[in-house]
Amino acid sequence: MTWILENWERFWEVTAVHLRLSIVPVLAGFALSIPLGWFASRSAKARAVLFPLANVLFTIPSIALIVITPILIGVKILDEINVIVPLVIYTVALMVRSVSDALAAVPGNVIAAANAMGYRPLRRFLTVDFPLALPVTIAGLRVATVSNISMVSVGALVGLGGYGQLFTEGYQTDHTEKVLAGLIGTVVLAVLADGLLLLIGRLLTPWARAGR
Amino acid sequence: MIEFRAVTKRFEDGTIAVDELDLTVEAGTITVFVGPSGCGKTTSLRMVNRMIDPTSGTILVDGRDVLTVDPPTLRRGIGYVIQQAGLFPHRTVLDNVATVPLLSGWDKRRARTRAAELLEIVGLDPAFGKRYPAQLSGGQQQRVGVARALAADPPVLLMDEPFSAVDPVVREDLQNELLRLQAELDKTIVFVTHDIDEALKLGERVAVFRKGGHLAQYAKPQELLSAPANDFVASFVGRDRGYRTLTFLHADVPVHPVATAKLGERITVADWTLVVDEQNRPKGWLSGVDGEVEVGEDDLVSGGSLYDGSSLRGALDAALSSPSALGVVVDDAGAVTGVVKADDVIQALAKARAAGEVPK
Amino acid sequence: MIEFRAVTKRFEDGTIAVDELDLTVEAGTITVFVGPSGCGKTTSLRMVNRMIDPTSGTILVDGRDVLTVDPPTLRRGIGYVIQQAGLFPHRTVLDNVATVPLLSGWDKRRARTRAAELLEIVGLDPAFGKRYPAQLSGGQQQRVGVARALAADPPVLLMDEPFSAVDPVVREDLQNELLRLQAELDKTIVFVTHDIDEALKLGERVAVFRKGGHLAQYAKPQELLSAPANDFVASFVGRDRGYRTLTFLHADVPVHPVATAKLGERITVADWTLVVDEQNRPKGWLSGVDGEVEVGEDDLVSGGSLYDGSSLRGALDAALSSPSALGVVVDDAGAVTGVVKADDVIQALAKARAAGEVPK
Amino acid sequence: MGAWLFDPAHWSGPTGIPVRLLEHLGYTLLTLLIAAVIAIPLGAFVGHTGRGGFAIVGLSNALRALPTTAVLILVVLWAGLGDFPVYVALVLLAVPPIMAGTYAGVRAVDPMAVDAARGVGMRESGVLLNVEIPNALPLIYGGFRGAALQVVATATIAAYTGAGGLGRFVFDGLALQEFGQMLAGAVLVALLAVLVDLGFAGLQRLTVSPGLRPAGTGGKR
Amino acid sequence: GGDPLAGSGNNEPAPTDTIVVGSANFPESRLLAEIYAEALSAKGVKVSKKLNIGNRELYYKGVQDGSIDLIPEYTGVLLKHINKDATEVGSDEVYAALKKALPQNLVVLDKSAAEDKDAVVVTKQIAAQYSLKSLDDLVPYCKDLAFGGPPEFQNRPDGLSGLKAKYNCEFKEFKSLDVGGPVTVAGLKDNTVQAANLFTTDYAIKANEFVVLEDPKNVFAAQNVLPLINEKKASQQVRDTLNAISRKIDTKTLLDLNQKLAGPDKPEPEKVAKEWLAGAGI
Ligand SMILES: Nc1ncnc2c1ncn2[C@@H]1O[C@H](COP(=O)(O)OP(=O)(O)OP(=O)(O)O)[C@@H](O)[C@H]1O
Ligand SMILES: Nc1ncnc2c1ncn2[C@@H]1O[C@H](COP(=O)(O)OP(=O)(O)OP(=O)(O)O)[C@@H](O)[C@H]1O
Ligand SMILES: [Mg+2]
Ligand SMILES: [Mg+2]
Repeated sequence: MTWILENWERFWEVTAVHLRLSIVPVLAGFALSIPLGWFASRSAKARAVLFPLANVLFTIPSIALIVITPILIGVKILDEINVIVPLVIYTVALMVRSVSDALAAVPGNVIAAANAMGYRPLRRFLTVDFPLALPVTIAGLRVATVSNISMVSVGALVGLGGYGQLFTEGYQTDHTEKVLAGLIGTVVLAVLADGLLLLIGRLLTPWARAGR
Repeated sequence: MIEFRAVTKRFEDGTIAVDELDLTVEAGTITVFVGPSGCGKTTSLRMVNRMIDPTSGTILVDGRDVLTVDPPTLRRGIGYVIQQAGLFPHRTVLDNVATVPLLSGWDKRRARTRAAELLEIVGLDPAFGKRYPAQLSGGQQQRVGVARALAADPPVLLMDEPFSAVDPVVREDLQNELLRLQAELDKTIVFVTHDIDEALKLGERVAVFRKGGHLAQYAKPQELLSAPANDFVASFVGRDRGYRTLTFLHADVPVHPVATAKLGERITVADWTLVVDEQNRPKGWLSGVDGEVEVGEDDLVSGGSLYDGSSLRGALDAALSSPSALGVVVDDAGAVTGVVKADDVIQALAKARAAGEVPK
Repeated sequence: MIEFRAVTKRFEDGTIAVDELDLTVEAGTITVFVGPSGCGKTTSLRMVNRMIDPTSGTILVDGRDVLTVDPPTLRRGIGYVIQQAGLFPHRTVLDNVATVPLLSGWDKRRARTRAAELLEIVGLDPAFGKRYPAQLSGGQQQRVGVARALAADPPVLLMDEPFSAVDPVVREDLQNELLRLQAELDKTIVFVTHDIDEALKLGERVAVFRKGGHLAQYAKPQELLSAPANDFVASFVGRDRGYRTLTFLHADVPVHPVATAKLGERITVADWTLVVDEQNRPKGWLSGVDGEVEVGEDDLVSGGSLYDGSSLRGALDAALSSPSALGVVVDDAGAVTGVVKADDVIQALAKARAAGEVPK
Repeated sequence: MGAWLFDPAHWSGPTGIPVRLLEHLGYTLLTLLIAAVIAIPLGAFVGHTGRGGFAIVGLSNALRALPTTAVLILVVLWAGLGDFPVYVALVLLAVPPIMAGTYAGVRAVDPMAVDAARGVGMRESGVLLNVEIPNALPLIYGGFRGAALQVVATATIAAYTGAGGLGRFVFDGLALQEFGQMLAGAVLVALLAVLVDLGFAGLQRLTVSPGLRPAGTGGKR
Repeated sequence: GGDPLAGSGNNEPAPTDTIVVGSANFPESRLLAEIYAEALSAKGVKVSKKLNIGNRELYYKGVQDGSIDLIPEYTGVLLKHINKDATEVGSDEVYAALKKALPQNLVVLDKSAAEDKDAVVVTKQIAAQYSLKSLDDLVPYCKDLAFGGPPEFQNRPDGLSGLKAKYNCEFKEFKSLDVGGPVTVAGLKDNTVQAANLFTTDYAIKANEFVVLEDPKNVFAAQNVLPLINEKKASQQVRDTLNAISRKIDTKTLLDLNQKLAGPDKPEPEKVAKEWLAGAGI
């Protein structure tokens, strides 16, 4: 802890990087997984393709993905996009299933009621299906966010990792405190983000706690 | 008016849910579809608003073939009350009710005002508007479901076992509420249930379905009771057919005078005497005894059901349930106006039969 | 025998679910707890096998205070049929039924043999034994639930709305099955329902609960009908009390001879004539006409319900539902033995009342 | 990558692909075993009693936040080289999904079935072992298989501390700028993950009661 | 290229007048980068830092594609990186060859006297047991010993292949460890490996009383510290400043600085760099 206090500025700096590197992929991945998850919830064939694919993508070691990405998409080796793209892939791999499950769990009679009242598909999705899928989706998003925050550190391999920097440095100088500082930072960030999402989820789904 | 013309529905797996259905639902009436589980009631209903499309045949709503109308547009003009209400759990009661007006492009304010009115119409305190469905009891949810279906003032209302999830007491309330509403609103209502009592109570006409999607009989309730088309209908309509037939007969039964007494009075009671309170409302019967007695609470034999002039059924039951075999007749204020006898009811029934008032 | 002595249950949130309940369930009878939703029926039932412990008071099962017995041991000796069956989805039907014997240490073989027997007893083909609960219909699941509760041959059976999840037709089957079983097995059964018809049909005695966990009345069904203890019971028991009372009266009604004719016969019909088939089974009524006619199917007025000598209710309904006002009486083979008249039923009722057979 | 992968020289010897595959599998299986022994009882207990659910979800999310590399480094700094730090890091990774799956699974068991279990006279242990766990198995497997995927993918980092496994190819390939080798390593990892998942899917099929299969596959109706 | 998603921060292309200083991901490189950056900004040059960029394979690409402009380097390894077949080992020859080998847009400035070479290191116990002083002494025992080093050491000419070619030393086993970092140190200490690749200025050598084996056949080329810089950014002022630093640094300085970094209070390189600059009067 003393390291954090003594090097507040540096700690703050890596925190900012870490935060950016984890929030961007979460948002992008979440946005991508909504249409994909919707598709999966509708079609068994789509599920049969998307879910195993997500599993396989998820198992590609992050180091490999981070190093290969610039070769594949042709950006500069030190660009943050090299960390962001793999993390987006992981986020989508995690979230497709959550979104699909969440949508599939929307009660059938509610959907039938919406159809019967004359909702057209897009509007129904935006105002009925998706809001009702939110609690489960947000539970998935919490996991994805936390995983992202934890995984960003791998980016230190290419000089980008936020707290990951502290791990490498601490490690090379046999400086446990520095590693701990990064660890604490990561966990605190994750817990805060998790709590924030929990809170947002509650604000967005006031009905979920209505009644008993 | 809703017309089914040779409508058949065969599902992909080969199940024939509805088989060559021909049936006309008159405008402004409640028509009930009744039948055992899986006989195609829901399927028939859902073909009206195109939640399901028929395999063959035509369905006309007010003369227009539903297949020619874009489904969402069609549905906004047809109220649909789904089993267990099917409310949107994520919207307040008020917003649930306002759904269809908003979909049809009303502005928010007007839709909400209308929704609040509707809550009152279905007998809910407007304060419930701010709650979420999960905060309501089953019966209250059903009312919201009805209000929601009524919101755009559609001429046609489809109701699929709307009251099946509530207990019998609440259910009776809801049924009465529906009858009251219909008397005001005069919609064309198709009501699905598998409870024959509910069907007989609510339906101006009842369609009895049997397994495989066949229409076994389509008739007025009293006709189902007195002249079931076949054994299936007879057994489905169940026992007590004769007794139930009385529900639909409103022939006059002679009201006889009855000896009454007030609590605390000293009287001689030769025969059964009806004890009443200050407002002349029945308290119980005093059986005949020798000599003079003071009328006390403890001597009363409590009393049987009361007859308010509604139907022969009520009259007979009042007589049957009374310890004196005399059914107590009361007026709207609950005051005693006389008594009826079972024999008179049976004669009234015979007279009604002779007059052709009981369908054959 | 099960005794509730001043039993009160107050939940942690302050709800008083059962309030000073005093009640004795006789051994070898079916006792029904009935009442509106939330009135404490389930809570009362579950205190018997200690699924819930009372806040105060004592419950004795066959003279032993249940609180002195270790709950799992107690429960193995008390069959419990739960709402919607509550079967174990991961076990086959046979293994579901064998649960309690296995828990009680029977060897597997014996437990399974017993389970297979029980499936037959509750009217299920033993072939169902290998299926999983999800592969059964609702009614079949209920039967398995009953079989499971019976497996260890417990003297006491608790049944909590066991038939509420099935449709009315299946429900009636299950009720009849239960009555048949009980006639054989002679258990002490406590049965919970909120359906008053079910209560009146099954209960040798019925306990009517009202909100707040109060016992409103505890009596034989006919007593509830003819002498409800208060307005709550009267309104809960519902209309038709007088008519229903007849269910419990088996007084003799005079059977009158009736003119019969066979199809194709040429006869003169002065008055209503009952047309029968070769086995003397009723086909329908022919109304009186002038002159000789040939009896043809088309002239028949179909027939009203039949009276098989069961209770005054059946006799009255047969008479009321008959176009001739004459209720057809049939024997076990379905052959006509005569007719009954509504007037006679009413007189029989009066006689029964006078003889004190109708509780006051 | 293909060239590297199909070069017979890479398929033999103590640093060949088969040995690395087995090492990787070894890390994975032992990690999962240890994690299951920790996480299943914990999740099941909390699910059964219903107390501490909020804490379990929070704890498992906090555990998920631990960067595996950092844990690995810390344990190496404290306890030195060897397999121990690898297992610590991987077990910490595997515990949250298994625990969350078990907890959710036990919670999701039909309350009627649980009630019935008590009603027929099962003791609490019996309720948990004979009813709740068997019924929760599909979700337990869900968590377990998720954990397996993650562990297979992450066991790569064992190479970071000089240990074996398929991560060797990834790290060496990275250091040597031999992307063929690195990609081959990554593909082998993904392949192994799929195989391991298939293996557990088979195990799931064998051990989960047919009565719990989604409607339609549970036999004829 | 700019990443529209990443928002502001490190990632915007640096304005042309700013020098982006990079470093490899080991402490000495970071320290040297800090020294360069600090000195330059003291002279009024606009500087931004992008430190800890993995290994040479990565950051060299960064220098090439303009992601960074300046990075501390070592003559020998850099030469080998650019030209795999380079054979020069002497300090001046290497420097000369390096200058020639560099692509157009990159230049190296003056080399310093400070050298941080690869070396084969053993523990005191092993040195005593086999009486080892130089790599020549090791030759008979190579086949019995496990060797630890970074993965890339296996294939490098100034790695295992060099040892084999020049000394005919083939180890029983090679274990991939880290690049002269704590894993390697730990490997030596717990005898997982008996000999390992460390760097001569590593404070761990002194701290653990490891023995650096002499390299009479010069497998390991000279490794003088010098700045590698983007030609366009190498204004005269920048050159002067960096050359002045190179003049002040020798191997002893590096050893002292590394010792400081590894000291019990683990100071940040930035702080150590400032102190040294102040002391050196630059
Ligand atoms: N989508 C479908 N695919 C195949 N068969 C179906 C489908 N929907 C309904 N069925 C079958 O069609 C028949 C009629 O179903 P329907 O839902 O109309 O019955 P119902 O009379 O409403 O029954 P309930 O009283 O149980 O609601 C049943 O046999 C049912 O299994
Ligand atoms: N665990 C509990 N904690 C607090 N209140 C409870 C609890 N269980 C039941 N109650 C309350 O006790 C009352 C009686 O409940 P009980 O389940 O016995 O009713 P019931 O007569 O069986 O109703 P139903 O017909 O709906 O099954 C209700 O008001 C119910 O809300
Ligand atoms: Mg239906
Ligand atoms: Mg209950």
